[in-house]
Amino acid sequence: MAVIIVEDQFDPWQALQVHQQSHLASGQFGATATFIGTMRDFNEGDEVCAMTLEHYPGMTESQLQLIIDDANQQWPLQDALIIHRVGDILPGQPIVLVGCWSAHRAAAFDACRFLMEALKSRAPFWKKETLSDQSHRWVEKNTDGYSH
Amino acid sequence: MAVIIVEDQFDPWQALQVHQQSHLASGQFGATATFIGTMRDFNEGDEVCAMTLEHYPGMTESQLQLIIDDANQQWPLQDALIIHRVGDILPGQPIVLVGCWSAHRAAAFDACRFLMEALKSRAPFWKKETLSDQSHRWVEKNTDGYSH
Amino acid sequence: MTINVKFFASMREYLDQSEVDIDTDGTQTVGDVWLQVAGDKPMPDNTVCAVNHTQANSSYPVKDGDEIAFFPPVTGG
Amino acid sequence: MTINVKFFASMREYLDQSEVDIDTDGTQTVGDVWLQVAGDKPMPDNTVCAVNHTQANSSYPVKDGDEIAFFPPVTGG
Repeated sequence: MAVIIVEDQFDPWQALQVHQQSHLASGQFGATATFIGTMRDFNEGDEVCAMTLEHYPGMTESQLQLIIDDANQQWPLQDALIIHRVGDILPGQPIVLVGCWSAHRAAAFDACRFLMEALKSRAPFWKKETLSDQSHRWVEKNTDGYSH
Repeated sequence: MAVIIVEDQFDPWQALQVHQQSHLASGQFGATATFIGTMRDFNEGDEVCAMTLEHYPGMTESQLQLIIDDANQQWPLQDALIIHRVGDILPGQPIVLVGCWSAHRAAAFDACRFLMEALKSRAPFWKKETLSDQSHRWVEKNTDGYSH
Repeated sequence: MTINVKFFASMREYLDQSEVDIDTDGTQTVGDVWLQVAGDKPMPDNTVCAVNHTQANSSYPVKDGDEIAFFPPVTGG
Repeated sequence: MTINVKFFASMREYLDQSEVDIDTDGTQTVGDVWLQVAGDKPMPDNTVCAVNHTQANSSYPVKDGDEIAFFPPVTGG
């Protein structure tokens, strides 16, 4: 189980490949569910040029670890990986990655979604957007990802 | 939207990276949900050494396309990718990959899971396992991935 | 009329054939096709039938040039 | 006693400071800490408070050496 906060751009597919190769035993896991959140160039009807992601060093890591512990109590996971970007970020760049490995798909799917929703409601990260007129605004709240 | 049946081993992370780079416009998608099914070396309490995956050329592709059409009617997807292996396969090798790209995470998560469950109930693929004593057995049915 | 009939997975082994073209002037439904190709071997309970790549039940009518398939429940993914 | 107080995101801009150590012999709760650092600026409705990296409400007691944080609702992911 790993929690990684990164300041530089990361390649989510490469990170998954490397993590799986170094942490998972071949033949043991049958199901891998992943989610990747990527910065869009539009939000709330406005063009967004850039974003700054702030976090609370120390608390962010411990909250993410607690979230993984919660998932482990609910599902039989073989591994979980959370990577979250901080600092200045541009449209098209990945913000967050969640990956879950399990023997069966229901656990992998459910745990991946749980981790993502828990992260968005409990982990201290904040987004500040730069709009096309160079004005800034804080994103005020996250939506509930289970509703439609 | 792409449906690919492959006879040779594939790297799911590289396939996702290549597909995303060639099919998705940077900054347009915010959410990517993926599922990868990998062959385990155990099933139903027995050690499994190898597997042969059979399909119905023609019908398999058209069923997978119909499943993607169904998902498109239910969720605003920007893209979807299904890759499924056929032929002889060994433990640790990927069997199936489903990827969904959308603006928001609820659609990506829900569509990815729908595609996977629909594939497992509607797409004509069959698995024959080789056990450690070199005997063979057909897998008789898939479980429901929404139940726990 | 001529109909192409295919068998997959355990069904292919059960009938010991993978594909056959049958001439079926008296054949009207998918169930009739089964009787003609399987003889006295009963159709297993959970057999899936497909007509031209679309799932169909035993009473589905067949016509010249159709591709009929019989196979067990799917187990991919 | 000494308490370390941190402010994040829009809260940092609202109070125009990111971190302060306060000497707080009469301070008993998280709410008291706010009054001491924010003066007459009211605490915004949806402010989140944390004591030593764990979320806590305004009536939570504080002690020497605690790290108290105030921030808006989280928006990561």
